[in-house]
Amino acid sequence: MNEKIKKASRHTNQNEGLIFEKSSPGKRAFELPPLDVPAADPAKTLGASHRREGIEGFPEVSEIEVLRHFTRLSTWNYAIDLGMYPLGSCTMKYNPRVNEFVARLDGIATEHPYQPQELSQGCLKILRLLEKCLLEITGMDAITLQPAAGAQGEMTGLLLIRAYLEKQGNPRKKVLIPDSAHGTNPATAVIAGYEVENIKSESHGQIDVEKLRDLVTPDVAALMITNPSTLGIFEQRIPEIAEILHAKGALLYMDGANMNALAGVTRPGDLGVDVMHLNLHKTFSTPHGGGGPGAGPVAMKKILEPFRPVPTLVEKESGRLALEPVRPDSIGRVKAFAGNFGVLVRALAYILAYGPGVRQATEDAVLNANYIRKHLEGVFDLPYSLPSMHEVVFSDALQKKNGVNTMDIAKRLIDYGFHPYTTAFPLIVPGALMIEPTESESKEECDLFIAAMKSIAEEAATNPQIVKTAPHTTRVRRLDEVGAARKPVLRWKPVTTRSEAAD
Amino acid sequence: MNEKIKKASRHTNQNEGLIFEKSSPGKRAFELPPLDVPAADPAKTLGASHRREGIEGFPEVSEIEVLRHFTRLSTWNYAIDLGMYPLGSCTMKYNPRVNEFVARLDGIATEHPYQPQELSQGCLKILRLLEKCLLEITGMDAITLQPAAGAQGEMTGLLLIRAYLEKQGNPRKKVLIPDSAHGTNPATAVIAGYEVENIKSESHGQIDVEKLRDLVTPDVAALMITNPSTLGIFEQRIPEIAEILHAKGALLYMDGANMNALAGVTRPGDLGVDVMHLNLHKTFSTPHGGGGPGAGPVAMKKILEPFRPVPTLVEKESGRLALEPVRPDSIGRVKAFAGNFGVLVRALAYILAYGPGVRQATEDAVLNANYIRKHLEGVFDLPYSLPSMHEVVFSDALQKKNGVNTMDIAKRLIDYGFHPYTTAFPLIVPGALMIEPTESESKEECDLFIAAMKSIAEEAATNPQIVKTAPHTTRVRRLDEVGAARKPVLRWKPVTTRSEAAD
Amino acid sequence: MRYLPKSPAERKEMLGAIGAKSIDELFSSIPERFRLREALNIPGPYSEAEVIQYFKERAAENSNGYTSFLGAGVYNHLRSVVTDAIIQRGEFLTSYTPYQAEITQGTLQAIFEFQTLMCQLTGQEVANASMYDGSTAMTEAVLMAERLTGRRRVLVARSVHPEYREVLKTYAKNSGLHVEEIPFTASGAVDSKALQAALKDDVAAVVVQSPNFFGVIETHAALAEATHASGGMYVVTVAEGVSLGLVRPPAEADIVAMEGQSFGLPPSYGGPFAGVIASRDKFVRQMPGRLAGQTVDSEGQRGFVLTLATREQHIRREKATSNICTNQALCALAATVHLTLLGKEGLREMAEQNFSKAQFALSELLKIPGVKRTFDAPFFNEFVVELPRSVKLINAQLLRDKIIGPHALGTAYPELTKRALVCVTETTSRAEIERFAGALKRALEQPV
Amino acid sequence: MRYLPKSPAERKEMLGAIGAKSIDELFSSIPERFRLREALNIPGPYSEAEVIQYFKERAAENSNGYTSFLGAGVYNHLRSVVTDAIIQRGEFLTSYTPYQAEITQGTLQAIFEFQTLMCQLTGQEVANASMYDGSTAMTEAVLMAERLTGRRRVLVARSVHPEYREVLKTYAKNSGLHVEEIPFTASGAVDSKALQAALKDDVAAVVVQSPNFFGVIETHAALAEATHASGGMYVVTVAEGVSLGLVRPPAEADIVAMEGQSFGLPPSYGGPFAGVIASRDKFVRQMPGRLAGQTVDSEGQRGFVLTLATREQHIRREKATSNICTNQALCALAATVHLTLLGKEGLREMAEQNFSKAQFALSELLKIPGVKRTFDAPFFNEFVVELPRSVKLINAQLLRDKIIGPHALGTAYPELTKRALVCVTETTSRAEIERFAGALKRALEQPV
Ligand SMILES: Cc1ncc(COP(=O)(O)O)c(C=O)c1O
Ligand SMILES: Cc1ncc(COP(=O)(O)O)c(C=O)c1O
Repeated sequence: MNEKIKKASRHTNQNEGLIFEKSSPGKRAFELPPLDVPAADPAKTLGASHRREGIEGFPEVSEIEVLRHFTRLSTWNYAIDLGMYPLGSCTMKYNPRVNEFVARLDGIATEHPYQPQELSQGCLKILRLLEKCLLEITGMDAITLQPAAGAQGEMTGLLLIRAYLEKQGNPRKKVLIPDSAHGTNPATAVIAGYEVENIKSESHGQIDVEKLRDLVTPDVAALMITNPSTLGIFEQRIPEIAEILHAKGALLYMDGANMNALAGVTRPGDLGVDVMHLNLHKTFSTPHGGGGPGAGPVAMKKILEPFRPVPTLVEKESGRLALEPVRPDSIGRVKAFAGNFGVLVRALAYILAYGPGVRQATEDAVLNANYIRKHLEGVFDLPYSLPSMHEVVFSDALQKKNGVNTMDIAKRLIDYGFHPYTTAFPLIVPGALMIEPTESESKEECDLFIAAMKSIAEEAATNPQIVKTAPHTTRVRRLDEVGAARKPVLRWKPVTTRSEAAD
Repeated sequence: MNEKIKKASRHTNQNEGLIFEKSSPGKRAFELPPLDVPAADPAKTLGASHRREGIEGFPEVSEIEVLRHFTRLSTWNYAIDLGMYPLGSCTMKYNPRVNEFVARLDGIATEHPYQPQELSQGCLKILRLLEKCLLEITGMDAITLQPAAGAQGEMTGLLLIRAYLEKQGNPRKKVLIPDSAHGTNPATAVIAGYEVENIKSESHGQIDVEKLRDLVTPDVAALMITNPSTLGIFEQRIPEIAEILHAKGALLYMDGANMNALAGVTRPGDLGVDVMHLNLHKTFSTPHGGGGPGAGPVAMKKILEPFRPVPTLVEKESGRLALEPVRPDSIGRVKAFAGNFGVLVRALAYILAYGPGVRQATEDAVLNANYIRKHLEGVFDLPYSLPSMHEVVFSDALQKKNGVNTMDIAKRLIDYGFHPYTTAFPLIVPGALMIEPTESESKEECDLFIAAMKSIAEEAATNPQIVKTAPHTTRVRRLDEVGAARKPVLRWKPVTTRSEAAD
Repeated sequence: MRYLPKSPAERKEMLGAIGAKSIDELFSSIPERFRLREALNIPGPYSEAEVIQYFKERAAENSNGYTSFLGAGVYNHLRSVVTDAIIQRGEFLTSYTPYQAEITQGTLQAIFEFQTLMCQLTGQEVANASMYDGSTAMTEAVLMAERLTGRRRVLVARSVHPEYREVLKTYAKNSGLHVEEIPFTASGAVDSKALQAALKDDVAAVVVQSPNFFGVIETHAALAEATHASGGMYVVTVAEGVSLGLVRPPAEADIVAMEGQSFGLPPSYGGPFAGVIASRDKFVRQMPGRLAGQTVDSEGQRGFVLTLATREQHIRREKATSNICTNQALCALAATVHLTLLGKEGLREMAEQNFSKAQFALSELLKIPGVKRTFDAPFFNEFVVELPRSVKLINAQLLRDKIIGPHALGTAYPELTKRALVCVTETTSRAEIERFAGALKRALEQPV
Repeated sequence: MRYLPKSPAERKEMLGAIGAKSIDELFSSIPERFRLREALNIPGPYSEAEVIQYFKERAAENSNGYTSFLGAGVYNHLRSVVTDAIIQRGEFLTSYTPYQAEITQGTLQAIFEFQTLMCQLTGQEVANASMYDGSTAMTEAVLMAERLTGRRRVLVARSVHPEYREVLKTYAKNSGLHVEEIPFTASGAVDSKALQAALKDDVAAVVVQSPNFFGVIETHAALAEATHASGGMYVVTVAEGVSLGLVRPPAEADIVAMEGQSFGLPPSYGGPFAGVIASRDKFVRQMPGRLAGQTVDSEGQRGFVLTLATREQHIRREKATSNICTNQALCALAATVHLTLLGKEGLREMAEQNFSKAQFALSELLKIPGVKRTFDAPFFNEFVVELPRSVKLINAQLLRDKIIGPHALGTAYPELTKRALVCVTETTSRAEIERFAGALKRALEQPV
């Protein structure tokens, strides 16, 4: 094994088939307490037409088989608990265990959204305090905690803008979106009933303010901006941008996915942003869980407040908190019940642990990103050289010469014991290496990452093949994605897999 | 990678140094709530002579570093949760998660041994019910739950015998122990103040009853027997053996480590055993935790009851339960407080889950052992051919011819994705392969084990070198145990390791 | 701060390496006047013990110690500690969306198993990796139908969960969908005549919930047939998944939108849960959300990847089938573990216990003078009763007995004032049901 | 049964493969008449929910909701959820004793780190992987001294934990040791004159606890010197490990026997805890228990193994240094994680908080008429007060205020009736201390 690979070794790792392949009639992993009422006969009471026979192919296994199955599967994953996760734009930071603990408390995890509000004051106080903390951090006037994730937050924000403009007589037609934006931005605009106008960044990767002046026509409803941009660069002229929009009656939406660069240092509200979402599963450390759940609260200025989704949290004169289900101008509900409460609990636990110290987290995040940038500048091409905030975006231009692209480098990182960085975007950087270390990485881990990246760059020059065929140390090698999409196999079926299991 | 190896692959696995090597002054992973009383000045109140400066070399790391450190370490371990653990005599069975849950409940984990007994009835009821269940399973008259493990149970049992005999005027001198016994048996006898007389097993691996008649002289206090023996064979003549001892005023101690072969099927008390210990961390599934904690309750016949360790659990006429600290003839305490309570809780949870169904577990354990024996007979030498109960003991006689011994085969099993079987004993089988699957293994897992053992046997014949140099798939290879013992390095020291870390 | 792995010395050293004099230098691109001078005004920092204490105090202000008869879309079911033990393993809990397949096979295979279980439960051919919840799953199912039919009229049964319908309306407003509601009959089921009347060749989807909001089990065959006759898609939403252990799956549906909360997820004051969309193979390319698919690696071994990504926002941007990105993966994993634990027998037995207990509860309540059953159609674990008085007032009285009474229907259904939706699951003991009946009887006996 | 991974069909198939007609055939070697006919008479089988319910009911019969001032060898200290998250990982929880080093490096390195931490805390050169608890660790330390000195007289301070002394006597009885007790002075410390008088050249060990059972910190120098002068070994036992964050370690000791419960282990009604023995390198071959050592593998990489096994029962049998086999590994791991979390600063701060709170509690109690301090020597987080009345009666009154009063010393020390051992840790809030003082004051004001 390569001497240069300091962070990882290979070790024996259990194989495991699909749970359905372990099934055998009569095995079970769960028992219920005995029925303490007369057994009703479904055939009679329910009617034969409604009655279902046993579910064909449903698993029949024992408890130890279930525990081992998923434990073995888990050992095939990389995770924050195992090491650095430099995924740009994803803010994969430490997920404190105490947050898991409090979210599971009796009286927290056990509460029903329809229980009387006098028996829900604890839940409501949690929501209220989180609202207050997020408003203080963003510098906004009002907030909704309902959206389930960033994308839904984006939609909620655009619907707020739409409702506000409608109230003024004209919802307008277009939303401007920089070409550096995340894919959810344009996808969301469409759902909110807007046409997307993509705007080109200027040569430094910033919004072209001069061009913007012309682009903001009377049928532009809003500009969706990400700040810092997905290049990790702060949009310096954002106050000016806000003015331009406001002058034309349009509003400024900020994608807050990169708040980890700003929390405690500056506030979007002060910068002229009208509405924004936060990704609590990024900036506020709720675990990503292999793809959620998250939460995407939307913070807004006063003018948008009347349009907030219902239910809205209000403080009664009695001091009692209540969720109000109806408001005349509300855009309505974006999700059933009061948001991903369990996620909101974790985010508040995270904020309380830091208090005003969130600023220190932000500083360390920016420190790590700049430290990595400093050491990798020159080794990798840096297409946009303005100062980096919480992340830095390189390109594979130098390695391309040897036929090595960003995906190859990413896969080779796996052999070096790291999760790859983000390769999928920003689209304005062909062959992007989007690196966000977050504040959770020690200097030791950053140094190992830098060493790995340098070593791979060297391999790309001297031995490109080893990079292009990476990873070499994982239990499976590169997978056939084309084949997977051409002839999709999206579920297990009794016959097929039995035979597979056989061969 | 060998086609024959179906159960495991190699996968990337994180490296990790010693926690002391990550330390940097000022980092911390734990904070306390602020002090809410006046801070006392130790220098003044305690006296400078008693006051200590900061502990040199003590770790200074952050929470994420701690979590990652131990998470990474954990991934280097094999465990029941990952796969079969055929360690003979160790009964490595499934450890149900609900047992961990109940042992941690507020009101269980939080209780102080000195709190008023009227506030401890819950704890005492748990102890009482466990006593009743274990007495029913063993067929004995009285029990103590105090011993912390099997070895301490053995000592407790021998002290009971000694106290009983002393009461009769003569504690006697010797304890007879078969050459097949576990190492703790003779070691314990010495601590109990007895000389050990090892007795040879007869040709079938059983106690030589005829010889025993002569061996049981007036200065023999007891015979320590393991049943089923460590060969996995039931001592058929145990009732006769008991009679022989009793006729000479000696008592029969049974090492209950192998109760997993008997629970629900037969009862040592009925077989004439006078006193025995149980290993709750074997038969009753409390997790082995890398070497404990366990619990070694000792069950006994009436004649020994007066000598039980204090405190003893009694039922007051009021129905109240109480721990009585003093009893005239008690052998005294073997351990502080009331035993490994948390372990006892887990064992009771296990028993309640099965109820009388423990018999089914015993049957499955014996079924698995015989299934494996059937398939490996002939492939490996079977020195003792009497019927197997819960485990089967082969020898490496056939493989020795090619210079492959039991340890080599054990190490090669690791490459096949299994934990090795027990190699260290029984001593009466040179090159023993002591295999105990337990009831927790599915047919699938047993079949994979059988296939692996056959494949290794074949390798031993065709390619012994690969077996002798195994394991080949682990993150570290065979370790230098001789060097470790010759120049022991038993702790990290600042200077040495810094330099190590450097090179 | 305990979460930050840096000592002051290390920060200095790193700044030095960067060549910055101070940390502020790294923020120089933020206009001076916008940089915060004072510390944020938020509580903390709290030690771990203080964080726990804060939430324990809040928990004590909630409903601990009460027996609840609430369902209405969120159900109390037995959960195994095994599920929690699994989803708290860092390798699952702290792993990202499995875009890098070689080091996320665990999550990918689990998603593939989830998709399979959802297909088995719903009688559909394909299911996705999860949506935010049942309400957005139902909404996205309608949007999917819109894409597939190119039509814009949507008929939603009024017996669909009121909040689900509200969410649909929020999304519909701006996608130019016209949503109309189909009434329910005296038996509590969808009014098929009204549906027939409303069905024209401009209908994209007919949306029915079963068991519906009143607990009533809908009969799909006729409804689906009528829908298909008009060229529309028949969309079924399921809020109480446990019913599928006993009740025929909506095999006639073109799209099924299900809420997975009943599969091992705690009520958690309304979330996080896990929605799912299941449908026909032929419709998969219009499906929203992630899909895990089986494939092989360069050495021919079986493996799993996220596939058909060309439907998704990170590839297609404004042309994507949905804007969903982060979904509810860990909740879907919990459901996968939970359903695997339950297995064929366990799920059926759980469903049957719900059914029997609800039958028992109904019979107990009907013994009380003045209590009437509202709908006579078969139901699963929820049913509607009519009370002689305001449900809110009665529930207020029940609280004194530490009972959280049934959900009052009057707000969402003005025509159903004095009607209450009673939910009973396998977690409700006979004693609790009897205590509830007794307390209700006493409450009704009291003079107004 | 849910824990058993076999279907009836698989059992049949396996019996067939073995060639047995019935499962009973496999038990044929058990004489017929001894085979059980009826099912065992034990409760169950319980579902998971019923198991949990049983233990929750028992928990409710214990001391939930009371504030306790008990210490006396078992201490309430803050514990981090991180510790529990780690030790519940199956790879640690369900792994066996690490005899197979190649697949147990995780456990082995953790033990090595534990040994290092124990050395750092106690000021010793070598520590083992754990003993059952403090009482057996102390006892084995004495047996170790016996082996090293070949002497048989043991002098134990009467201020050593009464239960530790009882355990020592149980073991001593049959190993021909003669145990004598050394009294304590009016200040609560060991009576060095009495020790001097008792010391002869036949003394194997002098055993002192610090902080001793009364919370008093002993001064080792003189005691150790006297012991060494007579050729005996100076053995120090530590029951409250947190004290070592603030108090000088017993560097003069030849052997230290410590209880690790204070390092992240819950009281758990008295166990499982983790004892440890620390000593000098030169004595290591007489040490009981397991030891992990650093070594290299065949490729020169650093690794760890269990070493010096020739001391142990599985190799030496009747000649072993001890019969201990299974020890308290998982508890030792918990202590390792806990101490790593605390770190240098955290441990010191915790110790200082204990110290300050105990000082505060003493001053509060001394304000109460009739309450006197018994010993004037410096103490850590426990101290003894004299009450005007029976401690038992007063404690009975305190229970009404939901307070579990201090430990009554009269039973173990007849000469100390009306004396109570008060323990205060960082978990005891000022408010609780004041509430206790108030309740005690009221109790004493009541006419007898
Ligand atoms: C910049 C940006 N915007 C929006 C999103 C979408 O957020 P979510 O995945 O929570 O829907 C992401 C997440 O990947 C993002 O990085
Ligand atoms: C047969 C036998 N006896 C006694 C023991 C000792 O039990 P413990 O390790 O619990 O002290 C063991 C455990 O390995 C054993 O296998």
